[in-house]
Amino acid sequence: MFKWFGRVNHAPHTKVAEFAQHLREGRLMASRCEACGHVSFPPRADCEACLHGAFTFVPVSGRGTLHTWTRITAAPRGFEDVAPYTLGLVDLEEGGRALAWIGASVPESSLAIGMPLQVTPRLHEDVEDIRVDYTLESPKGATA
Amino acid sequence: MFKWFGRVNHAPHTKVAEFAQHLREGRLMASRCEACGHVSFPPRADCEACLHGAFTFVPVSGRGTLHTWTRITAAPRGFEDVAPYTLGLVDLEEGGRALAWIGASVPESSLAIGMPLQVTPRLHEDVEDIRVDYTLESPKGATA
Amino acid sequence: MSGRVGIVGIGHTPFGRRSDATVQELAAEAFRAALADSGLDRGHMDAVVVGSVPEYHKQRSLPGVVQEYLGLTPKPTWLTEAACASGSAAIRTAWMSIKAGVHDVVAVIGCQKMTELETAEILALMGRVGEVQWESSFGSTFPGYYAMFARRHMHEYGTTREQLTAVAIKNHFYGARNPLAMFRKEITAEKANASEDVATPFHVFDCCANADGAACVILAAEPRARGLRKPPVWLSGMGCASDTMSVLRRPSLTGLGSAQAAAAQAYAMAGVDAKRVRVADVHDCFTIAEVLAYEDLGFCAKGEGGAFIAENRSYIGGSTPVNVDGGLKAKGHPIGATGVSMTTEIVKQLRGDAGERQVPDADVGLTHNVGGIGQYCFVQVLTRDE
Amino acid sequence: MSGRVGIVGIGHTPFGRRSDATVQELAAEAFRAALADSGLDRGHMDAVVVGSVPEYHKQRSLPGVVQEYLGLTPKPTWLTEAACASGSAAIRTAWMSIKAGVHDVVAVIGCQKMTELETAEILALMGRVGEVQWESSFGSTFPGYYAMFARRHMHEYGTTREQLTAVAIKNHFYGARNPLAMFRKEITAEKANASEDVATPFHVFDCCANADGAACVILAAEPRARGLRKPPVWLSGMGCASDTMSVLRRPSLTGLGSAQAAAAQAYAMAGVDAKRVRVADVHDCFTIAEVLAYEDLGFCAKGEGGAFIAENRSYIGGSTPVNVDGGLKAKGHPIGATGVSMTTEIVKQLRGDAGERQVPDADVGLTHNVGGIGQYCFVQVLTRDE
Ligand SMILES: [Zn+2]
Ligand SMILES: [Zn+2]
Repeated sequence: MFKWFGRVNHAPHTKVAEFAQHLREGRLMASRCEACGHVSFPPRADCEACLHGAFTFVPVSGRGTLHTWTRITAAPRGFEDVAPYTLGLVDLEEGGRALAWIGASVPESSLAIGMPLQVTPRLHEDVEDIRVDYTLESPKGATA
Repeated sequence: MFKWFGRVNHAPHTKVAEFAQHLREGRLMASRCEACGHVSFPPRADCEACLHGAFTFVPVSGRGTLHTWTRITAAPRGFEDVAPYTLGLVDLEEGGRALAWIGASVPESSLAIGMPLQVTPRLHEDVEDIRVDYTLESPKGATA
Repeated sequence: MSGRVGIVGIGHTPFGRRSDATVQELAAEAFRAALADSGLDRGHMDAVVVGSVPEYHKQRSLPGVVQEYLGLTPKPTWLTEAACASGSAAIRTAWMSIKAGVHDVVAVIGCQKMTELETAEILALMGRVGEVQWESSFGSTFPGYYAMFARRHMHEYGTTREQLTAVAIKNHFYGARNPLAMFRKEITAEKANASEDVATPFHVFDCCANADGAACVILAAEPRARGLRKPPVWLSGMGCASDTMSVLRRPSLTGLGSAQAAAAQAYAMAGVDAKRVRVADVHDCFTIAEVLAYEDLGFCAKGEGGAFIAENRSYIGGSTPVNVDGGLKAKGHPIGATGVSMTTEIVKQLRGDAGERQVPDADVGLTHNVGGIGQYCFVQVLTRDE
Repeated sequence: MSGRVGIVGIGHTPFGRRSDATVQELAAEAFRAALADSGLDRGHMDAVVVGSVPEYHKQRSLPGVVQEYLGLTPKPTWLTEAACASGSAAIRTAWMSIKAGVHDVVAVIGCQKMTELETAEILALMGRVGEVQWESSFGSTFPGYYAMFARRHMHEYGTTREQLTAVAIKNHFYGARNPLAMFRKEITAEKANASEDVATPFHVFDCCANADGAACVILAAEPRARGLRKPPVWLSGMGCASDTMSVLRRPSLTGLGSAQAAAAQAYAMAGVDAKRVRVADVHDCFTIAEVLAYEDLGFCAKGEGGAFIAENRSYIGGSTPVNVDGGLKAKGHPIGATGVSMTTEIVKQLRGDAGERQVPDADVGLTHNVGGIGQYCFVQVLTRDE
């Protein structure tokens, strides 16, 4: 089911495929190592701390702050007709980062490194196949 | 103009591009090193004998004998709808080899290693773009 | 450095269709197993060399992804490619880095995920397997090249269709006994000969299959290699050579010049000859390729490869057991992983850990990993301490 | 072997759009020039290591094609890939093979033909330049990553848009003086700033261009390296390190951990520090990348890279002249050729053969070749005999 993830998906086969199912149901999940308890976002099947190979999914808040960003004009295949779009990289409160589009609740003129943002699951129903991803939204508008 | 060469062409840019123009005009050409006189077929811009980088085209007879062959059933992209086809590899009288389709003048049942074959330039006019290549024909039918 | 280089850990995923994992997840399976086998931990790795063929992955520049996933940054890493011999090229590179005194302990990871590509992409790649300027334009294919080798070998030496089939039967016989193999069923001559034509004289059962998988070996300099969990297996003879890309310039189509030259180097370095080899893993991408290997490696005389298999001489109990892990034919051929997989099998044999596939008295082993249609060949002679 | 490894021959094609040649024809131009430069002939080559990124070529498994075309079969050959640092990975591999005593003389050929691909193919490749599982799915691009680095650097250190432009102006200034460069015209700040947006804050003139080209260096073991046509330039310090593939796991975005670690290794091995470097070729794939390089290599303190270019300190006459061949920015960036090209430039400088671009008293030089967005970095310190 990981082929659901992203506008263009190049990695349909993964041990963390269930992440996409959770996202579809509105949950943002990290992986938690069954051996040492280390939590990773994005999730990993194999622990980054101890390389153990068993994990469970655990929910994360998605709260973070903007680390850096860029507005992409020269877009790759699959993104030509949606450019320009703005990518933000956020540092997450519970560790790890997320790279995603800045969402509609955040005017480009308001972007500032350090500003709080909310990683927000998205189910795109405007397409024939199931497609899920997440956007970076203003915390107050995250549930809108 | 080397993009004319072959049913599918993956190497449009080459210093021996003029080979395709000669082929179009019915001439099968080898390269001749301007330094040492070594003749190569297929042509090379840089001499295989001395690595000198200047050459001229010289005609070759295209007479040869069958070294080995195979009938391809599982075809790659661009050849799906013309399979099966039979590839022959011939040792040329003047040195070098040619790999090409066995032509219509040679019944598959007659194929035998060592049999004489004639490398025969072909201009394909059944397509919109110019396309040239060569086939391996029975010597007596080569000019038919 | 004048000391030897030993293999101190091996790991190997199941080969086959792995629709459950990314390529880095496969790499982690093999690496974790090799670490456990060696008793070393991640921090001991001085570098990682990745053997893989980039065209098959959507993920570009694999070493970076693997290195991050295994948690090995900022240690050096890079990829080696030599077509189907990329795994052995990686081992050779790691071996040189240790011989040079640059590194002490190096992990080599061969990995490939081939089944993610769509049919159209595979057909496009297949169409560019040969020399693209003068050959691919006529629709040459990978099986087609080896089929032309086979027909010429049949012509010159009287090799038969039945002898080719016997190679497939043997390798599936052993594949059925290898829990890591993709195909684990024995086959009959009837089944093989009834399979679809690919490129005459080849049927489907003359050809190995695309697969996903990873294999890992950990190499260490001699002093470091001792006192670990298992006794080291030594890389005692290392050969590497090339032959032409195209069949248009290839001196002979009934043997691989690269394999003959690489074998001569490896035997000379190890101080052994072909008769001393007790077990070998050779590159049977097509049935004829194993026949050529018997001859190129000197297991039999030139032209006698067909008789060699017909007389069961490459079975356990024969003069030189070959591909008793199933070979590429039954194990599957995840390109970059294949060479590393060969080495893990010979290490198992030399350790006496090969179970029902164990070759008795296997103290000298050999791997023969061919790139493309013989453009590259890497030969390793492996030995153990008495 | 404890002796040094020297560069005894260099060759370099013009970089740019080479619609007249196949990739092996480009390789032959560079190899022939390097042979002539060294006075050696083909028969002296013990092996060839090819540095290239396979995805850009229709021809698969380049070493086989190059080896045949150069007439070097059956000598060993294979390819190394480390994204944009593939050329330096090849040099490092060749250096190790000589240090190991495996080979005496090795040719390294960096080559890439990028302009044969159609726009659709380039867009598809561009879309997979990052980590594909978590990043490419959002439309990340190569300029986009470095643009994010730039914005963060501006935020933390006050680096300015004008300072980035100053890097481009310098490199085009020198490119105009390099007959092998793709772009041979000086540019103004007005022209650079008026160029199209790519990924804010980058315009087109912040980015290097795809190109075709090849470069070759011939390496030899110390005794062999002496007495040839030119005095050898020594590979005195060799560093190699990695950083994470993804920006999601990257500790810092205002410097490349791989470059810092590789530089430390190279300086330590050569026994020099950053101040001793008289001339450097660094990996300016984007303007910010050169600023990061100043800092990562220790040419200036952390955060002072912007001032370093603003004060002209990387021009000839400044404290450390950088990319006086035009850099990737003006020379063009035929990926696999780039690292090898850097080494040829530093060899020219240390020989005193750089013409109007000659840095006075250039006796210690450095190359800094980055793969991808810092996944790999290879640093070489080169020296000459007094
Ligand atoms: Zn853990
Ligand atoms: Zn000549």
